[in-house]
Amino acid sequence: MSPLIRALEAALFAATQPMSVEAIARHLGQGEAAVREGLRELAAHYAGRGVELVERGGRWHFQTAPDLAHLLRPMHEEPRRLTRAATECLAIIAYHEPVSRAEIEAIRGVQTAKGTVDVLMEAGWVRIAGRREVPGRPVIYATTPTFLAEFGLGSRRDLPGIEELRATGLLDPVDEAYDALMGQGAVDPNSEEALRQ
Amino acid sequence: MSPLIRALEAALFAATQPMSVEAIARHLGQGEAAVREGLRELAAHYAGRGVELVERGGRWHFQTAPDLAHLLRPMHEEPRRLTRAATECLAIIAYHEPVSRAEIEAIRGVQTAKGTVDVLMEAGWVRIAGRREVPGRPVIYATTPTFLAEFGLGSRRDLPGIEELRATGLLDPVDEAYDALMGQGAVDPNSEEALRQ
Amino acid sequence: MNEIALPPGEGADLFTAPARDALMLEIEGWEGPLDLLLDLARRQKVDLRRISILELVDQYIAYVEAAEALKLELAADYLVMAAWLAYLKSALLLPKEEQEEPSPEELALRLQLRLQRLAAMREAAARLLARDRIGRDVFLRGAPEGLRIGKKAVWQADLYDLIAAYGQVKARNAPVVHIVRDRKVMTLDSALARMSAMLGVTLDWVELREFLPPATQAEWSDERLRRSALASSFVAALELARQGRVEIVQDHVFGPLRLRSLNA
Repeated sequence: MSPLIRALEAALFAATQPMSVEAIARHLGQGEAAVREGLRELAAHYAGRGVELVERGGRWHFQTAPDLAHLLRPMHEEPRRLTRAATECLAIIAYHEPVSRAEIEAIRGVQTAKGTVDVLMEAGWVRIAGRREVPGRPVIYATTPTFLAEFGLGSRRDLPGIEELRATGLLDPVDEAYDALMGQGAVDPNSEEALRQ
Repeated sequence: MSPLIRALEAALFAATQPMSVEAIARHLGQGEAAVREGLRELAAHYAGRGVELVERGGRWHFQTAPDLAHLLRPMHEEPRRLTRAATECLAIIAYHEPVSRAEIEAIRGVQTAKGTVDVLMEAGWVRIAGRREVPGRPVIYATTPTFLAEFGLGSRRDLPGIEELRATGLLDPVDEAYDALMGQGAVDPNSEEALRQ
Repeated sequence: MNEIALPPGEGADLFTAPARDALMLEIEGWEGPLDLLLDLARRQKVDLRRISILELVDQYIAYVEAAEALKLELAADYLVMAAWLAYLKSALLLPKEEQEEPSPEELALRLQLRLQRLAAMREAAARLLARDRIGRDVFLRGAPEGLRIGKKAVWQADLYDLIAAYGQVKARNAPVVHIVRDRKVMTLDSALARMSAMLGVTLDWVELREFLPPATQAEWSDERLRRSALASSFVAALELARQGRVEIVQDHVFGPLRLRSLNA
């Protein structure tokens, strides 16, 4: 492989923009005819490979082979349901933002894995909104405009208030955690009847 | 040219960062063994050309051949020069990692400005690698794959002279080195004489 | 250990007057006393394991004294090091039996080990910088097309999930049932009725408290109920005044409120 071809290959690889024959010749201190000849040779070498050397409007550049374009695009998107922990976390951030992880845990009443908030950030719904100026300077989280858009909210004020949640029955104790808290002994006999129906 | 080689070539040309075998395999939907084999073949093809395929810290990327630096430098902005303090810090972290700030200072004999390690972290060469489980739990620092890539090191074993430094105990703390010397029981009475010259 | 010393004489002429001047010019160049010591040690032009510590101490102290003679301001740590080295030198010269722990030989050896380590790292740094660096010696693709790597998880949740989750959190952790203890109160209506009835039978000024049911009655003995009655009676008095049926006077702040019927 000739020194000129090597130099051409390196220069075009490292160039941030397509280069004209004149510019290449000037940079490499070579005659334009030699550069033109070298470019043809280099283009022939790359023909059919994964990368091609092409001329567009008098300027040369490397590009990946057009038939491999699908390799450069994102693979496949994998829809996944948000876990319950993550959903609760998101809800708490939305209702209480800006809020630290410790505060989220205090509201959830359970430890919250770091990964849970990471998932929300990965989804683009939650961002770091700075640090709380208290000892330890914990990171505080808030929601993003993407969150509002994807959840169909004009603003955070559109989130239903506590009273509205109560009215829709969403504050009714429905889960096991509540039963556990209340203790099985405290179950109203009527409700057991109801449950057995 | 096999489809896998073409795909590898295109993907690595297009990638904005060095890629691990796992990442390439995942991206191309290929087995890691096949990818590894393909990388070897591709690297062999590029050997001696103006562009080379290299492995740095387990990640692969294309770069221009080092001997062409003089041709390409004029076309590129020179990276920011490191201060002596930053360079020494970087070397100490690289050769001793993971290492705490106090350990860096013990070697350099001067306090290290907070900004010095920050500059190295900002450059992406140094990361926080946890805390040393000693009183005070100091943060410890280590280098990154980016550091290896940028300094042309396949792995930390390629750090210049590291084997020799290790063998001669020059990477051991002074206390250990002293104890090792004393432990040999080879205290030559002449040496004490010599010191008093 | 027997490598520490230098054959007598060698290196002794390295610290001559011109060298000292040159040294002074570099005053800003050193990063602390250890750095200066290393530089001085190197001027002995021998393997660092063979330097003469006594020689080094003399050179360092000479440097510090010269700096003082030139009225150069030295940082405190240089002077601390000078004092320590002077101590080390005198200890090294003392007869062995008068020495304390740690021995001066140990201190000298430790200093030498430190210098070796600093020198090793300085050389390593230089070799590191001499490597082919990306952006300086080798270059990456200037305009990569970019690659979106790996699977992209598209997280799904909707507003219902969100508010339902919040509801559950609230239901789980907020006090679920508010039990307000059944507490007796005097309602405003009953206070109004009672006050109206009492005002109908007198034209005199009557203090507000006199409208309250007497505490001697068992059912009104509860202090909290009496406070409720007082509050309701006060509001009832204001209401009657608004209607123009009573007038209210208060002689001083926090003084007793007195009422008198207007439409007798």
